[in-house]
Amino acid sequence: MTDLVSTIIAKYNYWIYITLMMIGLYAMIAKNNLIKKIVGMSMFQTAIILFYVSIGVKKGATIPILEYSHGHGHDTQLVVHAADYVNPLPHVLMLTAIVVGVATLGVALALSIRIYDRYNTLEEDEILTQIREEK
Amino acid sequence: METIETITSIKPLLAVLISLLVVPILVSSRTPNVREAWTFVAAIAKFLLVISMLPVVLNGAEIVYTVAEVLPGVAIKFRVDAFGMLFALVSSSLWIVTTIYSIGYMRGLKEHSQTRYFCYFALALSATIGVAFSANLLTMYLFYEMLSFATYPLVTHHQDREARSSGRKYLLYIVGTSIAFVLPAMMISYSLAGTLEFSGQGFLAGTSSKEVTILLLVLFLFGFAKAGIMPFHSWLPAAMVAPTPVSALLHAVAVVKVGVFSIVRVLTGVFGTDLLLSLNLGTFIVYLASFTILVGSLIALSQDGLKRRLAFSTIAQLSYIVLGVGLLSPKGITGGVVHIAMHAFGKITLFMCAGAIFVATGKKNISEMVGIGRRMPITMTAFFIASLSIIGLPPCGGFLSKWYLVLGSLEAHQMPILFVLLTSSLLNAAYFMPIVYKAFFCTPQEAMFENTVQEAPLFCVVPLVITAIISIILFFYPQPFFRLADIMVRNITGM
Amino acid sequence: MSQQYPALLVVVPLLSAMIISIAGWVNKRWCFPIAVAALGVAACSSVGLLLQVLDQGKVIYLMGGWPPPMGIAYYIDHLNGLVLPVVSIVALLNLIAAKKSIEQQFPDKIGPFYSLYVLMVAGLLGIVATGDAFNLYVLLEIAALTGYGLLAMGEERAPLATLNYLYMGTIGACFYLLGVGYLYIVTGSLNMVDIAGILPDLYQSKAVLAAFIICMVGVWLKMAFFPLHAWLPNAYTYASSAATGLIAPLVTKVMIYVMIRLMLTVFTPAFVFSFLNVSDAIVWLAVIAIVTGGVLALAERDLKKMLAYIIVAEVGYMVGGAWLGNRDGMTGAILHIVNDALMTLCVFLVVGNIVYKVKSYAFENLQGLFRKMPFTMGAFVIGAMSIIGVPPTCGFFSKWYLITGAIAAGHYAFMAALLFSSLVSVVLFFRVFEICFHEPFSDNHGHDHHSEAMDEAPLSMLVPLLIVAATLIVVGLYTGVIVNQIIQFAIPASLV
Amino acid sequence: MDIIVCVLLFAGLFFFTGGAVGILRFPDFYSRLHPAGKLDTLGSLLTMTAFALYNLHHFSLGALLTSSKMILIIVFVFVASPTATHAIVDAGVRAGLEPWTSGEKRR
Amino acid sequence: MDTIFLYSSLYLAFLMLLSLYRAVLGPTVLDRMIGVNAIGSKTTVLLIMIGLLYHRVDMFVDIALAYAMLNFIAVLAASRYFHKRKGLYDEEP
Amino acid sequence: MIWQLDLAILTLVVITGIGALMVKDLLGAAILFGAYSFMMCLLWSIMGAVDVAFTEASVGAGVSAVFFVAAVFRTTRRTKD
Amino acid sequence: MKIIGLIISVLTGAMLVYAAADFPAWSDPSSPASTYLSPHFIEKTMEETSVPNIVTAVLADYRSFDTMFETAVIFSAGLVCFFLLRTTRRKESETETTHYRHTLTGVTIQIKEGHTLPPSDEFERIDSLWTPSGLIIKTSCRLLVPFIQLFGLYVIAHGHYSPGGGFQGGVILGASIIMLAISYDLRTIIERISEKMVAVLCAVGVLIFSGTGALCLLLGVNFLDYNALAPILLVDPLTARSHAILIVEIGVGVAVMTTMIWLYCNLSSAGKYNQGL
Repeated sequence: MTDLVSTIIAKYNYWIYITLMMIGLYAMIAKNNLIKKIVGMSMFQTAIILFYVSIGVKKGATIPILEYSHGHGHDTQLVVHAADYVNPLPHVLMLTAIVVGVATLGVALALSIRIYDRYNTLEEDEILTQIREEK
Repeated sequence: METIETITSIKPLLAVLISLLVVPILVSSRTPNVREAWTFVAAIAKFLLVISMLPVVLNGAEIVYTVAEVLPGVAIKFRVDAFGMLFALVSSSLWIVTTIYSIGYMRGLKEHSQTRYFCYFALALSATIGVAFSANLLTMYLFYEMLSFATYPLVTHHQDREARSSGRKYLLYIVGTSIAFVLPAMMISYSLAGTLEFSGQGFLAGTSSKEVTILLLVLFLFGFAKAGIMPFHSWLPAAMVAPTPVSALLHAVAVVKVGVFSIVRVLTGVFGTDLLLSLNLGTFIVYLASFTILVGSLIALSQDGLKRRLAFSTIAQLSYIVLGVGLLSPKGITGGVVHIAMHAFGKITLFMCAGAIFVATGKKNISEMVGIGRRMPITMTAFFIASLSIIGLPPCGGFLSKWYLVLGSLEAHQMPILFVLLTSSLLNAAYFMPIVYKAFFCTPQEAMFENTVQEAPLFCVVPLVITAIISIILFFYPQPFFRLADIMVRNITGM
Repeated sequence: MSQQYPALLVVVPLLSAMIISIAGWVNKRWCFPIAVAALGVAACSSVGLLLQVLDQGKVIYLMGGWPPPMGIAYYIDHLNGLVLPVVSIVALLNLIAAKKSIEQQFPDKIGPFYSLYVLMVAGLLGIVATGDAFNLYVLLEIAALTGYGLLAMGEERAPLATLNYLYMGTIGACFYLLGVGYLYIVTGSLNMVDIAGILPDLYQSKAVLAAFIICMVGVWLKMAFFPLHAWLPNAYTYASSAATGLIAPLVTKVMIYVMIRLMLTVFTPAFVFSFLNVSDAIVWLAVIAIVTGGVLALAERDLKKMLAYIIVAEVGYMVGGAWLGNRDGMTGAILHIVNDALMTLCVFLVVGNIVYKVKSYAFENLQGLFRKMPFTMGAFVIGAMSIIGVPPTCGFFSKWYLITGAIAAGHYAFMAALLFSSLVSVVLFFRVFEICFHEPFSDNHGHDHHSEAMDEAPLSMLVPLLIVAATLIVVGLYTGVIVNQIIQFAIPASLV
Repeated sequence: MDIIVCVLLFAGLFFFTGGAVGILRFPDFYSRLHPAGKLDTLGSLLTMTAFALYNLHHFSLGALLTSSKMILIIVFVFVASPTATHAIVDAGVRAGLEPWTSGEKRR
Repeated sequence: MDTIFLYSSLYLAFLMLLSLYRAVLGPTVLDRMIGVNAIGSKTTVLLIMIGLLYHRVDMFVDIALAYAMLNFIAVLAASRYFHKRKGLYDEEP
Repeated sequence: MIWQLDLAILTLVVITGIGALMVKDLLGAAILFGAYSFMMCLLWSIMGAVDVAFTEASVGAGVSAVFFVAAVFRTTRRTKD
Repeated sequence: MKIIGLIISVLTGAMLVYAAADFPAWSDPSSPASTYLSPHFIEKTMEETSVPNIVTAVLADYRSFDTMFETAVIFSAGLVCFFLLRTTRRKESETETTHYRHTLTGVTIQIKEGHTLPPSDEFERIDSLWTPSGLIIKTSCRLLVPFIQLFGLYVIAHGHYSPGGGFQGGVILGASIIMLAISYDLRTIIERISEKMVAVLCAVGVLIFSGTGALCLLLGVNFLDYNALAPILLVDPLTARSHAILIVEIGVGVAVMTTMIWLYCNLSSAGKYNQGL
């Protein structure tokens, strides 16, 4: 029992990321409103970012910016220990992923505006009904 | 087994390509005369190319040309051997005749889209020669499919509803079986033997179990549905909606003979007679063929449309060839192979006659042809000669091949087959002779013909006279075909 | 310059996409030449790369000069060396062919269209060339985003279909990203070759298994593999013909390349085929994909949607072939990437020409096309033959390898599905040919058909089409060379 | 020094608490704006000041810069927060929301 | 001191929960806006606190500053919506 | 990494996320999505990912919420779920 | 659909949970991710690029190729939105009506297309859904915007030493312009920053980035290998890297800023560019 609890605690971030991701995925599949789906999509993406950032975390480490004192320039050779700093690589990757997320968001919203112009609704079932009636 | 001398030459490729190359010229030519002149030139050139290779083959050598190696161990490759030569000879020579006939027929009926017609005709001939000269199964399959697709526009030439439904049926049977049966059979053979090259003794021997061999045999037999073995025969009557020259060349010579040719090639070049004999599969083939012969002939009896009757006759006659090879005895094979030629010349005459009658009178049904022999004596005489050939009576070529078949069945100790052959000959007579009888000896009812009915145009009549005469000549001078058949039999039996 | 090919391949299209975008605001006439020049450079460098690879084996290009695990490296081996020229040449041909229809359809947005087009090609080329798992994701997204833009500008229903594609595509890309994350968490590396080196010790790890499954599902979503194919037909049908001409041949094929790359390089055949025991199930899925694709295509009454469903079936071919787990199947799958890209391009260019002239692709409006556009239809016949699998067109040979692989693997259902698909294709295409061949039936069953004048598409659309059609046959004839010289080396020796 | 910081911090937290409770408990939109607008701003002011002071503990040029940035944040909040509150009220009025009067049902 | 900051930050998180109640369940959109605005102002403070906990506050202050500036825009945009679109709940089709 | 705060904020994130999806009003969803970004920003900074937090702050607070509102402004607020 | 969605998400979630059991524990310093690649970045960044912010160094140097495409992604998002939404030709049924307000009396007049306004300075053009301008909002925004922009520039320039960089700074700059557009109206912004300029700058931003890389390529080294820029920047190779990162960040900033404006203008006016939020 304690084993299970400790597993749950030790990977709390991972469980939450899975939860968030599944909420997003569920919203993308099950929601009827196009904008709601976009919200779900953004959540889905953020969950993955959460996952990546969680990978980078290191116990007892600080943010990945070297302690750098102004004015001394390159003269002082700093001794940097990898264990002191959080893993920077996932952060880099996730910066890119966030940007991709914003870009996708913009395009998705543009598309939904186009759809609204045409069908005057954002509910998927209503749009499909309209399409069927047109035929 | 003796080694066969091989000569590398580009001639087979040229023979295949020449009708292909002429297509752009046909498309771009402005006047019908120029177009038909080119067709004619191509036909003659093709025939000459084929003839030029004849001496080499008659000397027992083979001509080989590899175009490209497309798969490991499998190339697109041409090989001219005796059997292919025989078939190429028949089809290329008949193209010339049919071209003449087509000109007459198409102009006589003022058909539309004549350019298209001639183009696809040329394409189909390319494919036919390609099948004849192919050195392996893949090349054969290639040209077999090409032929299927090239003839589709010819079958549906009239572009009406009937043509469309017949075209569908045609494609369904021909392409469907080739993809569903031949292709997997070919793949299985390849994976078993690692090669697809036809060889005298077949390449499958010793590589597969009996069950697989039987499976392959069935797949190949039914897969080449162009041969019209029952139950995959019903495309043939349906395809009779095509213009008569098409029926004549393609459904008496090119298409159906390609089917039979392919079956024979596969039986001899892939399985090999020894394998079939050792597994006693010949009997199966023979009975299958006998069934088709008898049923086909019986159905032919009940048909009123002349072309349909001829079509069913064709179905029956094609199985003679399969039967001959299925006997697996040298005489039987010789008979079957020579029957390709004999039947071709006979049947094409019959179709041309049917076409000539249609051009002259517009009649399609036998019941409407009472007394027609008096109006069109030349046509009907040719018809009479050709039907004698088909029935297998002297002095026509058909007699010889049938004779060999009978000998072959005796040689193979297949007494029932003898009866099948005799019965079917009787049936042949029963469905042809009444036509001739009615045409010459019955008086037509009144107003059946308009008074102006005369012989068909010259372009129509000349070809059928030529082929009828050839049918007779072949009785007296069948040597080239028998020589080729002999060489082939020697190759495959190793004697 | 020759050692810079991998960079030129991607960077020249990227730079020129920007320049085109600017040119679109200055002078629209410059857009097209710049785009053609950019793709021409890309095509030349991809061919140059292929020759280099044939000459000296693997080519490695370090972006920014950083050695592989730190920086991003491009690995060009025989596999992507083969796919790169296909992508760039297909894109170039379609660009030339689509010029007229772009000008007809988007007269005031020429600049953005060409810019997106070239950018998308840059993305696709990058996906194929890159050796970094995360870089692939970024490029995937760039190809996807530009693709959404290109696809959505079509008919009235295009935005909705594209939005659905966007949802699915985003899920797919995110799944891929997640899978890369799983790999990263257990290996600590993002470089494909590097990961492959670390993985063998970790085969037992559930995380690696999950990474594999997630990556595969993501990639399948993007390539519209069977249960996940629902977005594809609508998205491809309602888009403009210029866009489908690029996207339909390339996107699914590139995704299949990614799948094969993941299977062969990242997870290695030892893991995929020996350790996991799922090949059978996936080949069965592929069988279902092929059959469903064919059957659904039968139900369609317009040309473009029918072709879209055929793409679904073709995806089944390649996935099934890759998962057969033997050399022949894999060869067939790789060969089919090339062939299918070409033949899909061929048929979609035909559709483009038809739409340009007839303004419709519904079956009932295609009557008499053989007379009206003989050359276009001739190319269509060749393309169709290739899809059906008739020798000597190239489609036959990849099918041949796939079937050989199926026989070798003892997977006869897959063989049957391939044959079934060929039969269905015959029915599909001859239904179209029949309609195009016959003109409207007149009541008098006569021989005097009113002859319509020939009304062929303009030369700039026709010439690329005919080149593609000829290529179909040429590639078919050179299959032996392609397999022996290139594909043979693309498959690791461990895969028997 | 620490004591001042703590006092300021706790005072800030106190106001934040008030704001949160107010947002939670007040009956209608307009009344809720009061705690949200005022108390949060004040809470920010106090806590930020506390942090700025705490940051100056180890005095250096960089720390001064940081502290001044915090002051800048306060200035910002002091400009932005009322404006935001104003905008929200404006929106409420335009949207036609009636103010709550005592005895009505809570909204 | 760190402990104090830690617990006050946890307390702030609790207060955010209270605001969140209004944001999620608030009957009108405007109530949600109030809630979110309140969360925003607490977030700014929290960011600084995290910085203090990391002992790298100079790195976090930029984020907080940017945050304070930009949080404003979203609220402005949302309220601007009501300037142009009448009706609180649904709009007339 | 401050794990106590991490847990607290993670819980808030999930609540906000569910809330954003449950709200029967698109404008409300947009606003709550903004709040979701705030939480995420906090979360990143708690985990030491300052650059990611900065990006999320500027994007989530400044831009993506505005985009949502703009899109809702141009379409409709109505939603059935 | 709801049930399908539920099943799919639960199944996926179950699989992920199952796989997560094999992860190294959260925040474990000895996990492969923390020990394999990242120590190199953390320890060598300073000597190889002389940028203390490791994230910036990795982003703009080690993995700058990713970042270049990230910029291209942003650019393509702007372009796609423009491509999809921008309508230059109206539907035939709609005739454009412009609204004007007489500043002295507050009378609003509508002018149909084809008619012209009496020549007078007393009319100002307004949106169709006009609301009296909020003086408070306008003023405070006008007050804040310069500071925000200044801060944005600072973030771009200071990315080497603190969190921030081209992307964040660009977004802040863009957001400040959006703020102006919200508090005034869209036309005010479009009059000052024309659409053409936005679009061109957006492309120019990406061009700066990829052009820097291409310049390296022209100078004979690999793409994006900033060392080669040392002779041009007149510094030693190490500093050249640092400077090149700054150049690149500026490119990103320009691209992101303009894209954000572009996206906002297109989204909020639904591509008509007449009136926005």
